[in-house]
Amino acid sequence: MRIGVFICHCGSNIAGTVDCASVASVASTYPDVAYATDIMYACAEPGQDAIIAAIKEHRLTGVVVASCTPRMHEPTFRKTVERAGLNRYMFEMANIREHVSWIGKDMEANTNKASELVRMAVSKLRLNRELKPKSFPVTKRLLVVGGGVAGIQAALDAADAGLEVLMVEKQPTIGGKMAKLDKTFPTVDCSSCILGPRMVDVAQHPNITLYAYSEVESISGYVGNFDVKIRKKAAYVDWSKCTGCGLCTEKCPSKKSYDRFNEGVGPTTAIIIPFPQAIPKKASIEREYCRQFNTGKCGVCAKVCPTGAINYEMQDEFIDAKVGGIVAATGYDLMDWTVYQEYGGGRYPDVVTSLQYERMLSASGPTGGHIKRPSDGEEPKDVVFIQCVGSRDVSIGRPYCSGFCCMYTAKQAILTKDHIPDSHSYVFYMDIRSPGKGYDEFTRRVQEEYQARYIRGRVSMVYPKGKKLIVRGADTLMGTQVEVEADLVVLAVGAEAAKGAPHLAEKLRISYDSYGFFMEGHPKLRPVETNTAGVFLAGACQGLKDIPSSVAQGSAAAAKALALLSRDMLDSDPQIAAVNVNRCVGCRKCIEVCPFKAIQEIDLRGQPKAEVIETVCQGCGLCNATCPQGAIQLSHFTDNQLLAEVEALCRF
Amino acid sequence: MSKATFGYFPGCSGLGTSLEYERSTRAVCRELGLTLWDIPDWNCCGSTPAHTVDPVLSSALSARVFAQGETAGIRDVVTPCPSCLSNLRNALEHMEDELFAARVEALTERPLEAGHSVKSVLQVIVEDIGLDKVKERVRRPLVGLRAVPYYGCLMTRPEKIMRFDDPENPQSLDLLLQALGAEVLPFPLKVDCCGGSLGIPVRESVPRLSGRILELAGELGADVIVVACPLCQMNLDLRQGQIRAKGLDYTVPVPYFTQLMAYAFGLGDEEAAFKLLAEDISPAFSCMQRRAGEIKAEEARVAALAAQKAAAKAGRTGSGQSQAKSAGAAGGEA
Amino acid sequence: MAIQDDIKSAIAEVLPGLSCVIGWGAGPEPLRAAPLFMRDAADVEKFTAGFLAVNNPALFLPALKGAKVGLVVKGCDARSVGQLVAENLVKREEVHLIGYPCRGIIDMDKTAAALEGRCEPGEVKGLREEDGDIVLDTPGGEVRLAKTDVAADKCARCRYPNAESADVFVGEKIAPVVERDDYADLAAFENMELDARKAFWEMEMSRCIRCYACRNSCPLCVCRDHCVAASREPHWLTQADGVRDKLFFQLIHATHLAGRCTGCGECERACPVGIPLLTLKRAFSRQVEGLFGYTAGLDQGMPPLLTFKLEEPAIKEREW
Amino acid sequence: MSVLKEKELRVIGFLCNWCSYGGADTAGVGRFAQPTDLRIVRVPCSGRINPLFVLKALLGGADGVLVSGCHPRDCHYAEGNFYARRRLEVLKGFLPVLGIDPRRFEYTWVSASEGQRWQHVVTTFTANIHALGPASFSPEARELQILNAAAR
Amino acid sequence: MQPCGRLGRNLRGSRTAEGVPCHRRPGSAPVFANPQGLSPVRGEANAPAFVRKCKKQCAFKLRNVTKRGECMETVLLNGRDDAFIRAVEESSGQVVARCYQCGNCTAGCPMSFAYDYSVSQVMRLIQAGQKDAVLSSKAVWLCAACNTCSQRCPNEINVAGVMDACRQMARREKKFAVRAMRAFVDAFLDSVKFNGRSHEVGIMALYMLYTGRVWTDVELAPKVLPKGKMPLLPHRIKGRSEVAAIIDRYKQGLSDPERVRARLAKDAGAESGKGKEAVS
Repeated sequence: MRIGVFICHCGSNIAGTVDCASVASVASTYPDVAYATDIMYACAEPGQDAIIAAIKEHRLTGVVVASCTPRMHEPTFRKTVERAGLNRYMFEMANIREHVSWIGKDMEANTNKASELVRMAVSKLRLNRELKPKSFPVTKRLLVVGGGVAGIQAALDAADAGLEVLMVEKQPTIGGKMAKLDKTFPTVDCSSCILGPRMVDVAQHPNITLYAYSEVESISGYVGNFDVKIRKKAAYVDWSKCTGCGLCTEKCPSKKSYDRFNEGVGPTTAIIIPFPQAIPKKASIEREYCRQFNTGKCGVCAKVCPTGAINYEMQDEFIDAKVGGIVAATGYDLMDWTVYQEYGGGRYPDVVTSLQYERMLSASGPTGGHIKRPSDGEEPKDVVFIQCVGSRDVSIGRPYCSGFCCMYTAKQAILTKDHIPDSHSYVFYMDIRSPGKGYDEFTRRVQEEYQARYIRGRVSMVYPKGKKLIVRGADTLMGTQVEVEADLVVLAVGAEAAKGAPHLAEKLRISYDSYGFFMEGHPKLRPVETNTAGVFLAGACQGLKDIPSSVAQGSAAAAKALALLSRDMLDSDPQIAAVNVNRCVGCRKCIEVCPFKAIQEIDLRGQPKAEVIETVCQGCGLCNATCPQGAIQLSHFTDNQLLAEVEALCRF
Repeated sequence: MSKATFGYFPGCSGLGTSLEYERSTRAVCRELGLTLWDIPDWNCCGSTPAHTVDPVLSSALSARVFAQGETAGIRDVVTPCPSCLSNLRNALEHMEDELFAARVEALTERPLEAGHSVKSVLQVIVEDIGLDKVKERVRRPLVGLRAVPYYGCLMTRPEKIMRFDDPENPQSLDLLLQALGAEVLPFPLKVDCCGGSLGIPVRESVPRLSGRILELAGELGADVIVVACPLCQMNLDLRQGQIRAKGLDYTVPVPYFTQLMAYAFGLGDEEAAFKLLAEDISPAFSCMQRRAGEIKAEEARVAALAAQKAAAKAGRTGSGQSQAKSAGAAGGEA
Repeated sequence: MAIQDDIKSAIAEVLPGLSCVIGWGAGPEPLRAAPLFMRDAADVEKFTAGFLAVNNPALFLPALKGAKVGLVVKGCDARSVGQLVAENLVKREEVHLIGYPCRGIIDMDKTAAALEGRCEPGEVKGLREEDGDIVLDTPGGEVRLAKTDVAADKCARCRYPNAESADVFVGEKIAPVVERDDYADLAAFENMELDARKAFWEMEMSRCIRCYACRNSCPLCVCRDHCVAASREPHWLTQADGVRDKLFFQLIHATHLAGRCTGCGECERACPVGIPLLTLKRAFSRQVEGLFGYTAGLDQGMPPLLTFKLEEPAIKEREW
Repeated sequence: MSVLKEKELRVIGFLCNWCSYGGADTAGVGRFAQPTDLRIVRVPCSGRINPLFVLKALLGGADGVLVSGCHPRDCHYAEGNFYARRRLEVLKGFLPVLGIDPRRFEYTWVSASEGQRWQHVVTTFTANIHALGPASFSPEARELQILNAAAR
Repeated sequence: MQPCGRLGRNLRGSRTAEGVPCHRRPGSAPVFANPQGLSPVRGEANAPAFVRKCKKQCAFKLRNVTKRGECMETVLLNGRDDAFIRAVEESSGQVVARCYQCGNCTAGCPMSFAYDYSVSQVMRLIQAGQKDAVLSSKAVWLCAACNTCSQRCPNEINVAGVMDACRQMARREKKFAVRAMRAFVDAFLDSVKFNGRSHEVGIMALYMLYTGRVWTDVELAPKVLPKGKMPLLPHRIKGRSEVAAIIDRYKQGLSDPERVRARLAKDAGAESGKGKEAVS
């Protein structure tokens, strides 16, 4: 075996604290090393060409590159090695940047450590074998989880490209949070006017199958061949018959049920159509408030329904589907702001969240577009907006900035002026974050043209006095405590991941952070991909962002999915387990532990043996660690290869 | 020390301006079966002045209180006054740090064993005794009394050290007053500061801070503001005249919660010591009686109406058997 | 022994339906019995049980897979069968267990020590069991030894003398010697300092002649024909005669048995140079019993290291 | 190839590729300084680590072995770290019987975003190993001593 | 802001591209510092030498514009007093850099109305190391220690603790911005020192003595005396000498951290020394 070792300088990132030349010279003394050198930038074009040239010149059969983390450039160098004619698995990397040069300044120690890591890589490479990927068919169908603006964009882009799309939305209608908005910043154009048509496109698009009021029950399989089980929740209304006429919603006697879509601003009936432009425009029954289910006696909606669509005995249905890729676009939810007892903790009716205020502003909302104080229904004159309620607050575990509250509060201040010309809006803020195109001009306009009074300081307390709400805040620019007698207080409540997002992440087998946001492949370079092949992210579920960014990510995720599913066959990862039938005694331990059920028992000439289903095996190596006689070995991470790395470090 | 006996630290104001709190606390504790062993030769905990000078000094004074308690075998101490509670509790918490304990010992020159604890009387009543026991002892329920609970700013804060109820929206006093039968009005400023010990040196602080509390209570139509802290009581009750001189147009008596408990338990005037209050409480009680009467009349009217309706329904069905039943029911109700 | 005859009749009764019944018979010398494969009535006559029945008949089950086999089992042997069944290495319906109340078995090292000077165990001509003692007929006259002095260690801490899972049980069940195994032997071993223990194992392992008798006598070592000890793929061990490799083989054996070893002690009994191998296995058993409350051989389902729970109450993770 | 005399001890780390190896990278990207003793072996999953690798390292002269995988429920392969948690906990309880100080082996869970936590884990673990000093398992030498002693 | 249409220079004098409005309003008066021409104040800032000797000696104050007659001297930031910052942080156990000036403490503070600097401004002054401004401010004396600021601080800073630390430092450096507050505290402690317990009448007497405010709360006397709620004679406790000793030892500085730390080290040294013989 003739091994080539290339020590990368990475500019000064590595060369700064590692003597690359001496590492190369030490490497040349290692067994089977035919050629060792150090190069300035291995991953750059000239670097790769130098490697290819060296392979040809010194007839190398294996390459070790000591540079940065394999998680970033292993694919790059594997392609390089392949271009030079070698099998891409006759290649190993030593991470001498993130694990050596960047974490210590001691030149001597770093150089010694780098040479030892190279020695480990060489000793592993000497046991590498050529691996050929097999290919398997791809299901050309995409699953989009979540029907918000990001999900809609992803679905439409993918469907327009000819891909078959399944969309699963938890609520009875798609549209997500954007559908609840009255206007959007910075252009203050009507939200349902720009979202409505896209929602209709989704409903009418031949390639898109929409499952509203449904959830993903379970996901199995692997990239290109996911088996998804979708639970269609019982809406107790047969949607094939329902025409969305809304007769039942008028006649329903239970008038006191919580209106989830309108954030509980006004009471509503048990059977509802969320909002006029809902897609699908079908009624659904909230079991919790429906008298038929609670007392067993009612049935008014069944009687009045012209098409007889009501069916109280409806059960959840399950639909199984095979899909090739999944886009998670589950969006966000407002955090539970009632932890702020000093703002009333939900006890004062006139302290509302920004979304509730948005529903009051909306013409299709419960108050028909008139801003009314929930306590007595009068029109408020002094409206106070409080920013950063549940954002940038370490004491309640929400240190991050939610990103879009400054902008929508400015918009709400403009709308308040439009709806109530003689009203005064006060905005308590810490810093105005308006980074987008035309954003800062928008926040300037609200202060200059619409006379919104911006006060730089947090609010310490809100308490009712008579009919008014006393807002006790501070103006740090003036350096004084300030008070405002307000009729209505709107809280710009911070956002967090949608409820149930961590649960979905476990089904998708992607990781998530402590706030429930999904973990992207790389924060800068792979924002819409995840570490699990075939699963993509779009919108606020990956990290809070406003509508333009969410739409952009929707398209990006669709593009990524199209790239994945454009090929008919996908190469399987050859780093999977393989059974040596001579050593296997059929003790079935590997079958017992395999998380993916990728090993089955076969009968070989009367002897029970284990066999790996290559397309299902993910290469975790659990079977390899469990098999007593080492009959099953994980290619590229066999026992011997790992043992070689350990032996390279042994002192005695 | 069994669970129902505690070491008792009355606090200096108990001898003077909050005599009524002291007397009613002892009476109520005796009534609830709580034996209080006075800490022998207890000294002042230094209150706010000491800990504004130096926490080590206030901890040293508090350490002597615990040391005196040790001589009488007292480990668990209870005190009515939140200011003393704050000093004593802070002393115990901070002395867990070795250097701080050494600095305290440099002043007291009396080493202190571990295992001490200190609670407020309100906390013991609500948490250890329990409200149902309080309800059992109520003979004269305060039905018709509109009370506003006022906790003050020391009893529940800082949250990590006091560890009692919710620092922003405490409920224990509210529940206690409801157990006594009173109608408790939600009071948003229940943890706002009354001015504390600034009454004397900073003359304009109390009229402004306590004024705001009295004004809101007055606006809500409260008969009484119920307090649990001598400092707050002095600022709200004793100085109410001064505040009225500055423009407050309400008069709200400010009894201690233990006084109301003594009254509700049917104890004598001596124990309730209402006459020691600066603002006379009798108008509040007359309001209470009047409103209680109204409530009773209202209940009677509703009951009569219900009985009428039941009788009418029974008449319509006409069957003998149900008549007897509904008649019996109606009889029971009337 | 009366019970011997009852067992013989039990064997004879079921023998026709089975391809063979495995028990114990006379061995190379009076003090050593040997496994006996009974296929017909004549063989049944040679059957002997009791104090000398040291071998674990479960050892032969995996090889006889497919045939219906009968076993005469002591309590510990039955647990070995139970574990083989739990890991479905053996089908329960292919095994017919005949149990009997076991009162302990002989430990040859202890007997040799007890006979110190008088004669070699090999020279003993005969043996009689008289309730608590055994009487040896030696060239120098009769020697009476208390059973408890010469019985195997495992019998002093025996919790399951009666083969609970036996199909047929001959005789009455007897009370277990102890209620709970408190691993006192391990505790005694752990009184030594860490370095002293290290030196102890170095000394013991330097005496190992690498004959693999321990592996070959272990009923759960079903893959003894493809053992990693002698393989280059994977290459855990070199064939060098160094202490490190010999100790590492014992660690391989112990880790393979973690959560599976029933403590039958065959490995220690079979070791020609008497290395206390059971200590390593019992260390793992204690750890597994403590963490997962799983005792091998009592068909409590899949061994703990082949499954998991989302929440592990017993495992206290280190806070950094 | 050996450790720097008096400066380093032999500390071997088995890191799962998806979480802990990523966490070590994040620590590197964050330039969080760490002692240089640790040498990292990358494995696909903490479930891939056979306890024998740890024993092989400890017997082969490692002064400390650190295994790190994904947090439970966060494993890329869903169940790998659950098995690892059981096996490594059983191993940790077994080491004292062999005469190896259990503090020489630790297993923990570090996710790809926890660079700071990884720095803390490595620094603390390496400091503990330096406190324990070099391991003394050199059976080859001991065995020769015994044979010589026996020969004399 | 209508562009003045002139192709020319913007405020900084660099040429402006076509169409970019240059912001100089034609004909506006040049803007100079210190428009009112008030007498500059003492401070380490870059004021000329003659200014520094100014007798008015009013310390630098980030003053409220609402208070007439004060002006703001430019603060020389590298004149920042790091020792002061470290002292406050060590005494209060807080990291002042965590404060991002949100103003929640100022908003919640009941005594804000009486302060010269709001609570968040005091925090800002500490961050900027302005020792004189902090220690001579009235705010640290008027704080009622009600903990509202610490309870509601989004960065979990114990602001009350920081105010305590500054007040203690001001007391040690004899800077009493609010004389009445100091007098009341001393009166209270003297009464405790004298009787072992605080005695209201005694405190009032001492307070009047120290401040000369003889009419303080006189109108309250008729409300309490007849009810026996204002005992004239103090309740002196047996252990009052011990309490007095505690207060005296404090005044002698026996509890200073450095002194106690040294004694602890010495004891530890002695112990280990003793301990070492025992072991070897």
